[in-house]
Amino acid sequence: MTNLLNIVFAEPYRLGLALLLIMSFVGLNAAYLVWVERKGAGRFQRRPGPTEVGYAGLIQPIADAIKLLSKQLILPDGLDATLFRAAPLLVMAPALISLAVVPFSEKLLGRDINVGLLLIFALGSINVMAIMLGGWSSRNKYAIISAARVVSQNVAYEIPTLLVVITMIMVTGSMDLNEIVRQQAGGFWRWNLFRWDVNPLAPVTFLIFYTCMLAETNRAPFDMAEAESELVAGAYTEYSGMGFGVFFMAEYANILLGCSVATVLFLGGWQSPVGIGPGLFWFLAKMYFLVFSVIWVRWTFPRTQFYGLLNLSWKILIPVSLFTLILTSAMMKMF
Amino acid sequence: MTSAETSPVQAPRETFVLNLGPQHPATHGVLRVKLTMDGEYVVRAEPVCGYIHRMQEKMGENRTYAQFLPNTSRIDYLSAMTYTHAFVGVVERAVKLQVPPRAEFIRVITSELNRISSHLVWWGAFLLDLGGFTPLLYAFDDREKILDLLEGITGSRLTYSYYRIGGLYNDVDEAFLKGTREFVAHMRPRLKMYRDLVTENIIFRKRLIGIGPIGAEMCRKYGATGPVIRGAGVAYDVRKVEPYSVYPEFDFIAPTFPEGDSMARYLVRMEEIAQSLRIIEQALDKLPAGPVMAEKVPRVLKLPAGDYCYAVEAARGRFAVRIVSDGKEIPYRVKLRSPSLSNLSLFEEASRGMLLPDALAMMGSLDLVIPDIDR
Amino acid sequence: MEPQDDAQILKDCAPFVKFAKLDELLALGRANSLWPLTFGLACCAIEMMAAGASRFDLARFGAEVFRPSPRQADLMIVAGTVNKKMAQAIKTLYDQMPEPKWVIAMGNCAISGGPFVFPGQYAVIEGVDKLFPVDVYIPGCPPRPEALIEGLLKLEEKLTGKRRWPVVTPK
Amino acid sequence: MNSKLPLSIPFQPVDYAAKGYHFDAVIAPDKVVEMAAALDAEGFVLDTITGVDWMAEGQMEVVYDFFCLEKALRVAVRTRIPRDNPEIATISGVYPGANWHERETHDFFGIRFAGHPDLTPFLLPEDATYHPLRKDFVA
Repeated sequence: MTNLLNIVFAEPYRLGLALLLIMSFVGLNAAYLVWVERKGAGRFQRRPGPTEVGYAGLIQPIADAIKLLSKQLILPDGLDATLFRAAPLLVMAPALISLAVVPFSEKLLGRDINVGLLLIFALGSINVMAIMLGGWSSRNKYAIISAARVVSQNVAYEIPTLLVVITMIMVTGSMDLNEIVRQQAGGFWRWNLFRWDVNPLAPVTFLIFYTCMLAETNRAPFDMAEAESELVAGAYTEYSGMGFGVFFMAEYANILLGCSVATVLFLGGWQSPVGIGPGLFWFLAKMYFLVFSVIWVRWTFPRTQFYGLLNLSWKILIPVSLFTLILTSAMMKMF
Repeated sequence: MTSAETSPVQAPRETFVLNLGPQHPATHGVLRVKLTMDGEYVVRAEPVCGYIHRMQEKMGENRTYAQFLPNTSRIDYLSAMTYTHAFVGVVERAVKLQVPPRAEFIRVITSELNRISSHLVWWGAFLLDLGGFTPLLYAFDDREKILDLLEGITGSRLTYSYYRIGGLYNDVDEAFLKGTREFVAHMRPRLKMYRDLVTENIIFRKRLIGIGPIGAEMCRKYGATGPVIRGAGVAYDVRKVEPYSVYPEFDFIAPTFPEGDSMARYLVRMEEIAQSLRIIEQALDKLPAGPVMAEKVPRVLKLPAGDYCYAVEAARGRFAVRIVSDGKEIPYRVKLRSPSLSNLSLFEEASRGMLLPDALAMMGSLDLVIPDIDR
Repeated sequence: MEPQDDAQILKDCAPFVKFAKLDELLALGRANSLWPLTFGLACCAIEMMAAGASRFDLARFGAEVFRPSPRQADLMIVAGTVNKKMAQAIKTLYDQMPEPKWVIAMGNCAISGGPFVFPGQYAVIEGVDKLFPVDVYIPGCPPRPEALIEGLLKLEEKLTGKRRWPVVTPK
Repeated sequence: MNSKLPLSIPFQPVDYAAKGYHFDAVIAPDKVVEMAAALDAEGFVLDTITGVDWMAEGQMEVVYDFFCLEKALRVAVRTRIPRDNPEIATISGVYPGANWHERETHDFFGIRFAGHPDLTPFLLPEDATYHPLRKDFVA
C-alpha cells in the first residue's frame, strides 16, 4: 500500500485513507468473527449454529448490527454521562490506531514507523482505562467490581507481556514491525518461534505472550470483566444498544490486534513458511488461525478464579518471562 | 490458597450491599441473595426466598389426593418422578394398598432415569456457573435421550405424573425397555468422556478443590441431605438407611467423599449417575411380569384420621411428605419437606469470608431448584 | 405538480424502482436478532434451556444470545409462575429493557396462573399481561421446545408481517 | 455415633409400616428447647418443623420431625399451644437449620417463636400480615 499510495496521495490523505480501510477491515472482521464464533461454538457443541438468516446464517451479523443501531440508548439516572459515552469509543480507538502500523504484507501497511511496537503497547494500556471508565461511570455495583478486576488483571498481565516483548526486541534488535518480519525470511524454521540460537525458550515465550494476550483482551478463560455467572455482564451491564455493540466490536478488534502482533513477533508475519504464495495470504492465514484458537479456547475451558489468574501472572508468568529475558541476554552476550 | 485464608472478614473495613437476584444468571431461578460485601469478599450472604412461592401446601388442603398428584411433579420439576413417588407412597401407606411388584420395579427404573437427567442438568448448569458453556449442551444432548424414553411412556417431557395411587398410569412397552438398555450402554462411555473433558481439567479442579468446605456436623445441624451430606463423608441415603419401594433388592452403594468441598459434591453426583445406571440395569434384568395397577383402588380415597409420612431420596436429597388426615376426602394438612430448603439454609454460614465467585461456585454445587425451596 | 401526479409517477416506476423502506429493514433486522433475557422462573425455564440446547438450537434463528443484563435484551421470555412477591421485580426488569422490546408469555402460569389458580389463592399473579403487554402466548405445562420456537416464529411474523416458513397442517 | 432415644422425652412406639415413622411423643410447649437439646446430643437431624391448625379445638399444633443418619429411626415430637396466643420458644439456638423452618411456620400459621433472630416473612411478600394456612384464612 505504501508505495502505491505514496504516488497517488499526499501524506495526511494517505493516512486518513489507511485508517478508513482499517476501520472497515475491523468492522467487517468484528461482525464476521462474531459469526465465526457463533458458528464455531455451535460446532463445538454439536449443533448447527445460525443457519436461517441468510445462507448459513451469513446475514446474521448484519441483522444484529441493524438491531443494535436501532435500539434505544438508555442513560440510567445519575451516571456520569460524558464518561459513559466516551468509554466505548476509548476502547475502540486504540485498537484501530494500532492496526495502522501492522504490516499486512511487505507493502500493505498504514504507516511504516520504526517504533511501531512501542506505539502498540503504549496505546494498548488506554483500552484498560476505558473499560474502567465504563464500569465506573455506569453507577452499578457489578460494573464497578468488574472495573476493579479489569485494572488489576491488566496490570498483572502487562508486565509479562512487556518482558516478552523486550526479549523479542533484543532478539530482533528492532521495534519496526516490518523489519522484524523481514528478519524472519526463509522458511518457517527462521521464525522467531524457533530462534533456539538466541532464545532457547522461544516457544515458551510465545505461550506466555499468547496467554497474556488472552488475559489482556479479557477473553475466556480470563474473562473476569464480563463474568456472566458472577457479575451479570460486568462493566457493560448498563450499556444498551450500540454502546454495548461497540464494546462487543472492540473485543474482537483487540483480538485481531493481539493475534496480528503475535503473528508478526513469532510466526514470521507475511513471510511464507514454504517460500511461495503472496504475503497477505500468509499473514491472514496465520492471524486467523490464532483467532480461531482463541475462540476454541473460549468454548472449551471454564473461567479461572480471580486469585488463580493473579497467581498465574505473578508467580509463574513473570518469573519465567524474566528468566527468559536474562537467558536471552546472556546467550546474546556469549555468542 | 483458598479464599477464606486471606479473607478480611474478621474485621471488615467498609462494606456495601450487593443484591444478587432475583434475576441473576447464577441463581438458576428467582432466588435473591442479599450480600454484604467487603470488596469481593462476602461478609454476610442472606438468601431471600419466596419469589416463586406457589402455594403447594395450601393447594394440598383444598383438593383430593388424586387431584393433588400433578402438583407433585411441579415442585422439583427436575426430579418429578421421585417427588410423585413420595406422594403416592404416603397415600398407599395410609390406605394399605399393595402395589404390584412390576409397578415398583418400573418406578425404580423411571426414578433413576429421572435422577440421571436431573444430575445432567445440574452438571451443565454448574459448569455454566464456572464459566464453561459447552458442557451444558453435552449434558442436554444426553438428557434428551432420557426424555425421549420417558416421554414415550408418560407423554410428558418434564412433569410426568406417571405414578398413580396404587401403581402406574400405564405399562412400559418393548421400545422403552430396549431403549433404556441402549441408553445405559451409551451413558457409560459418556461418563468417562465427561471425566476426561471436565473433571480432569486443571482450571476446573483449581476452582473446586478445597473451596466451600461443608462439614458433616454443619450438614447435621442444618438438616442438609443428599449429595451435600454425602460429599461431607456421611453415607446417608434414604434408599439405604430407610429403604422404600424395592430398593433393598439392588446392589448399589451410596457414594461418599470425605473432603466436604465443592469437588466432593461434584464427584458424588458423577458417581451417583454411575450407580443409577447399575440400578437400572439390575431392575431391567429382574423386572417381573404382571399388572402395574393394584386391583382394588378405592374410587374415593379417604385416609383414616392420623398423620402419615413417607420419605424418598430425590436427586437433591431427602424429600418427605407428611399428611395429616381428619378422615375426609381431602387432606387436613400436607407438609412437603424439601431438600433444597435445608441445603440452602447452611449457605449463610458456609459462605462467610469467601470470595464472590467461590461463593457462587459453592451455591452451584448445592444444586438448588428454587421452586422446591419456595413450594 | 399535483399530488396525484406524484402518486402516478411512483406507480409507473414501480416495476423498475424498488423503494426499500427503512422500517421494513429495521423490522427484518430486529426479527432476526432477538436476544432473550436470561431469566428463568420455573419448570418452563428448563424447556427454554432445552430449546437453546443442541437438539432444538435457537441459534439457528439468531436467538441464542441470552443476555444476562436487561439493558442488552430485546425479548423477555416469562418462563414460569409470577407471584406477588416477584411482580415488582419482573416489572422493573421490563422497564429496564430498552425499546423496542417484546414479551413472550411461556406456559400456562405466565398466561393465566395456570394450575396454581384456585378460589382463595393468595400468591399467584393470574397472567403476566396484568403487569405489562405480552406479544406472544405459548400454552403448555410446560410447552415443548418446539412450541417455544413456534412462538419465536410468531413474534418474527408479528414484526415483519411475513412468515419464515409455511405452516404445515396435519392431514 | 450410635443414636438412641433420649429417655427424657416420653416416646411411644408407632407402627412404621402404617405411619412412616417410628416414635411419637407429645410434650408440653415449654419443654421444646430441652427436647431439641436432648435429641441434638444423640445426633439426630432436624427434618422439618410444621404447624397444624386445629381450629375446632382452638389449638395450634407444632410438629418437629427428626431423623437419624445411621439407621431407620424417625421420630415426631408434637406440642400444642393455644390458637389465640400461639407462642413457643425457638429451637434455632440448638439447630440453626430450624431458623428457616420456624420462619416458614410463622408465615403460614402466625405462630410466634420467642427468641427467634428474625421472623420477617420468608416465603410471603415482605409486607405480608396474613397467615394463609390458618383454616379461617380468606384471601
